[in-house]
Amino acid sequence: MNSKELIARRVAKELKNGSLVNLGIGLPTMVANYIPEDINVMFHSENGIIGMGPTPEEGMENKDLTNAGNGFITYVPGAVSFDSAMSFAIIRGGHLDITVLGGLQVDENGQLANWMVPGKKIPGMGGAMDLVTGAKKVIVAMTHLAGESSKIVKKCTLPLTSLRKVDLIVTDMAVIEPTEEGLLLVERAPGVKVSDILKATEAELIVPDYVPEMIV
Amino acid sequence: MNSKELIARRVAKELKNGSLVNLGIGLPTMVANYIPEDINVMFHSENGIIGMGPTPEEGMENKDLTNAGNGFITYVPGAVSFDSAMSFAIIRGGHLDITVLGGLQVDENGQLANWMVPGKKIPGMGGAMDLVTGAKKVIVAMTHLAGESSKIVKKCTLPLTSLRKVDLIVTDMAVIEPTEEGLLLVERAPGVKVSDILKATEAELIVPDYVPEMIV
Amino acid sequence: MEIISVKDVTKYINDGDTLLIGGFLGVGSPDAIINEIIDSGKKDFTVVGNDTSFETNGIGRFVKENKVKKIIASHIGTNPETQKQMIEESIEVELIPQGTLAEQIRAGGVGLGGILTPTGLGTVVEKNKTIVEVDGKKYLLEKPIRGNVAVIKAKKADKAGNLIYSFTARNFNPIMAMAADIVIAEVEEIIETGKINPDEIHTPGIFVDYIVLGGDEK
Amino acid sequence: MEIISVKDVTKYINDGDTLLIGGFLGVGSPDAIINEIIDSGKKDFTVVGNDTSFETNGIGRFVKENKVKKIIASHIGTNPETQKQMIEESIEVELIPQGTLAEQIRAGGVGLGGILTPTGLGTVVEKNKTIVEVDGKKYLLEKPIRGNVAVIKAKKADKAGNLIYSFTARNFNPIMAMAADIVIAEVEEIIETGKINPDEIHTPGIFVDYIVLGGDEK
Repeated sequence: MNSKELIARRVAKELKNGSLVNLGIGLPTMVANYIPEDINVMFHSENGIIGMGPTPEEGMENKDLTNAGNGFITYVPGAVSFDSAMSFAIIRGGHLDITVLGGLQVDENGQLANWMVPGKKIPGMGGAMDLVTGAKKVIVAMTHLAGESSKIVKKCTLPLTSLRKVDLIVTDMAVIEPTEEGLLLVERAPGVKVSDILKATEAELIVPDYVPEMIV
Repeated sequence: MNSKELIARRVAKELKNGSLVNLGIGLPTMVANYIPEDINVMFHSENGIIGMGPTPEEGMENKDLTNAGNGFITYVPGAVSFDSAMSFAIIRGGHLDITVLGGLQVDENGQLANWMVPGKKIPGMGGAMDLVTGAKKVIVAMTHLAGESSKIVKKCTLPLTSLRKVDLIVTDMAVIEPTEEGLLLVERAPGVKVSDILKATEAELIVPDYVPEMIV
Repeated sequence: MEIISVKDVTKYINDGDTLLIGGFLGVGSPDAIINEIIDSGKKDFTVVGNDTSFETNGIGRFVKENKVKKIIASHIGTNPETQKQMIEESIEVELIPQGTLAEQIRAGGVGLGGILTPTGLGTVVEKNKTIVEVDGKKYLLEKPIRGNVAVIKAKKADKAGNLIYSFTARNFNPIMAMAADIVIAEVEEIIETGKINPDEIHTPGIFVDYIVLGGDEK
Repeated sequence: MEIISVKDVTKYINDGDTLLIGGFLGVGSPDAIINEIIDSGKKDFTVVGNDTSFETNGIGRFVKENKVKKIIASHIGTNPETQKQMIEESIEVELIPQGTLAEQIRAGGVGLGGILTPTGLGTVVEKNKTIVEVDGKKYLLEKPIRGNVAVIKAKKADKAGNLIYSFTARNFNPIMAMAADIVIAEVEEIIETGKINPDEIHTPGIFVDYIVLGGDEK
């Protein structure tokens, strides 16, 4: 299992039956592939649909039916389409149960930076600031390291996405929960030692006596 | 012709082809009966429809198709129904061409009071404040006198509906236009003398040398 | 989303709750649910609605049956009982311009901290409100309105809770569906999920917690 | 409302105008009108849209062809040309959170003086903005956005200008239809007035000034 699959599989376990879920572009999108059989969720896409289904078969694409990454999609029974004001009413009004987003940095306050690298890459925040500020539960899905550098930092050096503390960080090495007291190490990836995680983490972690291995 | 019919007929002449019009309850509603044959307007009703048609024949009523006064209506081809947010988006966003409203008082500033009499009658403002503040053109349709008292006053003593200056006042005695310089007497009702109007008006009027008679 | 009997709606409603109730002079009003709440004996509600209808239907019945502590509405003129109780000071009445009321409820549903509007400026509506100047123009700051429970009426629901309204019976119902902790919708018909074109749905089912089959008229 | 040829759209558009342009990465984008504007040689536009699409379609072509002085959008990452021109300072880019952008355009269309939102608070988005406190919570005051011309795309129009959109091609089009002095809609089909159920119309025709029959793909 590669590290992206590991992260996606672990995040998938956070989804509850009946949840409304928005998956960011890239790694978070992979979460859809690993949802347990007995769990039914509805997918929201910020370009204006609830009830997004899998990629259509070739030749069955509808030019007006896409996800926020410009890929063709299908829809499931019960789907509903709407405009951007309603789409973000859902996100910002507290009606979205879970959003899963990629991250560049998360810090000891649980705050996320994920939308720009000054002077290098300025794609824009898209819906990220709304999602992190408005969703009921925010899960960050990212690799633990960027090259040699830890992405779990003392204080974000990149521009913040929101003041709101995220709810869970899932990496290829660990599951970490931002709490009032700081970042709590909740699980370690299969075969990864607590000492490895500490070495790969710039931020201070709260380490319980027993840190279970992720079940994915 | 009774005075209400006179007022309604004169107001009807203000409607331009293609206008979107909202008529208040009571006298203003009568305006719909006197629209010239060659003029097509669409009627907006704040409870959520554009394209309101005449009262249905008996037995043809639809319980879900009413005007803001709780009367059954029909709809014309091209009609559209919407929620209250959209209905007032139209009014407040400057998309409504004309509103015709009743009045209790209009003063020398052109400001209208039409929604309550403190200690006596407090029905609420309904959509009146939104209509007067937001419509492109506001026409007040009312009798010139309430009993012995002039309704065209120096300064409204009843609570204002809006700070916005109305565009035209049509009464059973006169047509008056609020301007930057004050209330301009534009027309007199058939058979009514300028001196009669001045006697029935508490506010100061600007009286041109020639005041034509209303054509209704 | 769960389909429940009208008898069960009062499980989700408590004395003293703020209720958002759809309808415009009783048109598009969830009458079966209103009657059930009144019969249950629950009371002391703050009711938010466009108007207090007539004494015999919609929100009007709540007032007539003395279930209401406070009314927030744009118009009470069609219900003499509301005026009477207001003068006797047995209920509190807050009058709000209809468009402002719609935007305040919408703001409550879409997560805004407030909206700025010129409506009401320079009138009694501005009493106790903050005036904010933007680019030299003054506006009233109007706060969001939310309820504990929204009680709304739609024409049709599918089993995922997606709603379609009918003509002027739509009115405040769709915005109220976004602005309460619990949303209960009375509908005239429940159809299979997937039978409605996604482009024709007015209220996404994710806003709706409970559906009651109410019937055409009660 | 008037049905016009795509050749006539530029009569209503001037150099330097602020254009609101619908579409999400080119989906639901009025491509026939965009191509016509580009061919006309008009320029120096401020363009408001969700994103700058790709270099080959939607708003992306405006950027590629150097017609744009300023872009107001939530995302420019899919169009390297926008980043390049931004770095060269040949265009100005204002990035706005997508939900805030939607509410600002809506505010422009519905007559609000602004809206209060927590999105962007404590981030670079709050730069030069007023912070308003309501009941102890802080919000950014975001101003309304309006355009001289809105250029939008719908699936169908009737001859009264009533519009229906299709799935995710709806996106910013309906709110832009409310927020400009002139609204030009490109549609794939024009049908007789009265053929659409009033409950199924997404944008009332009163918002629309001109309709262009654009066809499915250009």
